[in-house]
Amino acid sequence: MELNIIAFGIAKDILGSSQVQVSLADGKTVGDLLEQLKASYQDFERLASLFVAVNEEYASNETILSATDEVVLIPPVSGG
Amino acid sequence: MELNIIAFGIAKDILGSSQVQVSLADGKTVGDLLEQLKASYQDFERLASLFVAVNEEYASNETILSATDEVVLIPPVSGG
Amino acid sequence: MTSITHKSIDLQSVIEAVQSPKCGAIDVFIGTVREQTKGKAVLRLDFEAYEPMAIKEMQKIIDRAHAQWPIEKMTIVHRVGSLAIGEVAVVIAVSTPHRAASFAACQFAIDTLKETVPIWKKEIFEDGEVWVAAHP
Amino acid sequence: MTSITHKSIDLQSVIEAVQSPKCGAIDVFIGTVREQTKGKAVLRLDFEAYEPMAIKEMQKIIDRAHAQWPIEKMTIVHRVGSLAIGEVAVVIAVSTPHRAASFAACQFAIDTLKETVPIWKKEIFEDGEVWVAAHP
Repeated sequence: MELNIIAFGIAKDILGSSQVQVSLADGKTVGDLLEQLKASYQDFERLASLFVAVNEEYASNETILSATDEVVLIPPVSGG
Repeated sequence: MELNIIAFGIAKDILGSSQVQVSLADGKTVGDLLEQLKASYQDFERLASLFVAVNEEYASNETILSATDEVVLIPPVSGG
Repeated sequence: MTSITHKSIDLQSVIEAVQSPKCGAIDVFIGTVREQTKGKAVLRLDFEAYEPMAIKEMQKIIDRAHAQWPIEKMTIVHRVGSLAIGEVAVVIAVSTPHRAASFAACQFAIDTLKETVPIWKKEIFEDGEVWVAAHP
Repeated sequence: MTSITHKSIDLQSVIEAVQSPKCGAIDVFIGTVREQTKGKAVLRLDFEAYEPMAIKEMQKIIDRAHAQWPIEKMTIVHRVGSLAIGEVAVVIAVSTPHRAASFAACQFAIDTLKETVPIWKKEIFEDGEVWVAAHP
């Protein structure tokens, strides 16, 4: 499947864009996505943390992704 | 000496006035004044506390009073 | 800065008085008049103060807070007179570089104010009135 | 009630939103832009949010606070965009019958917001810019 990945903050800077398309086999998980992204963009390894939100909720690494999900990269938050 | 005693809150209600004149021998203390007032107005004994301010500062029982002092009865405070 | 006022307190101006480019945090405590106490309906609260001493004692609270926390600016304003349900009786505002100190200083200030500042509050009920905390 | 705004936050209206005749205490936390961080002059802060999720996460904080303290009303408003020194980035207001709960809930809310809500802050310096907390 083709996943549309949305990025904020420093994740956007690392991707060089606020949205990228990622090809991922059907049935793959959030953990698989993170692994693939870290392989392609090594600066992600340097972050204090990197979470993924699926459909506006924090997702665990075990969450299985589908092509219709809204997938967002959440680098370390710093509101307030 | 004649002392002018100012009262607030429930102390004013107990005295029946916001100011009373009290006769006290020269050299007497805050403790002496409180004793004399409690003898005359027994409802003071029922208060949770009763302090005396002399010239806008809390005074200890040992403080010696003089006729020119501003003497104020401070029943339990309840601001806020 | 401390003051006693006979009019309603302007929250915005109290907060503006403590804002500072050196600070990242402001905590504001606002004491308001509750409609009931221990389940009994309150009609209004009457506050009175020994004003010159109350202002001095509030300033002592600010001085003690400055000695304990890295405070930039701190203000306490207390209202006196007859207050209706919902009205603001006291506002304490404090600005600090980081947030933990602003909470600690503000809480210290209201806790201490209730113990030391010569201000008295009378609860007015349908069937009588009571000086708060007067009796054990 | 939670919201993300692109305009300056009206403190008075946030406070009025939590006032209640059932409450004796309101605590308000205001996060402002400091002129320096670790001794280095900051020109401005740029905030961005994943807005729909940020609003949900702020509401979760309010729900968790309600589960822990007897809260009457609670509001969190966060601003995004480019903020100048001294401007207000976030306001949290909470009203409770008694004061201890208002401080505890407000402090819990800002502590948790900084950990969970998808909002990011970039410090802009004379000689560069940094996403706050991005790196260990």
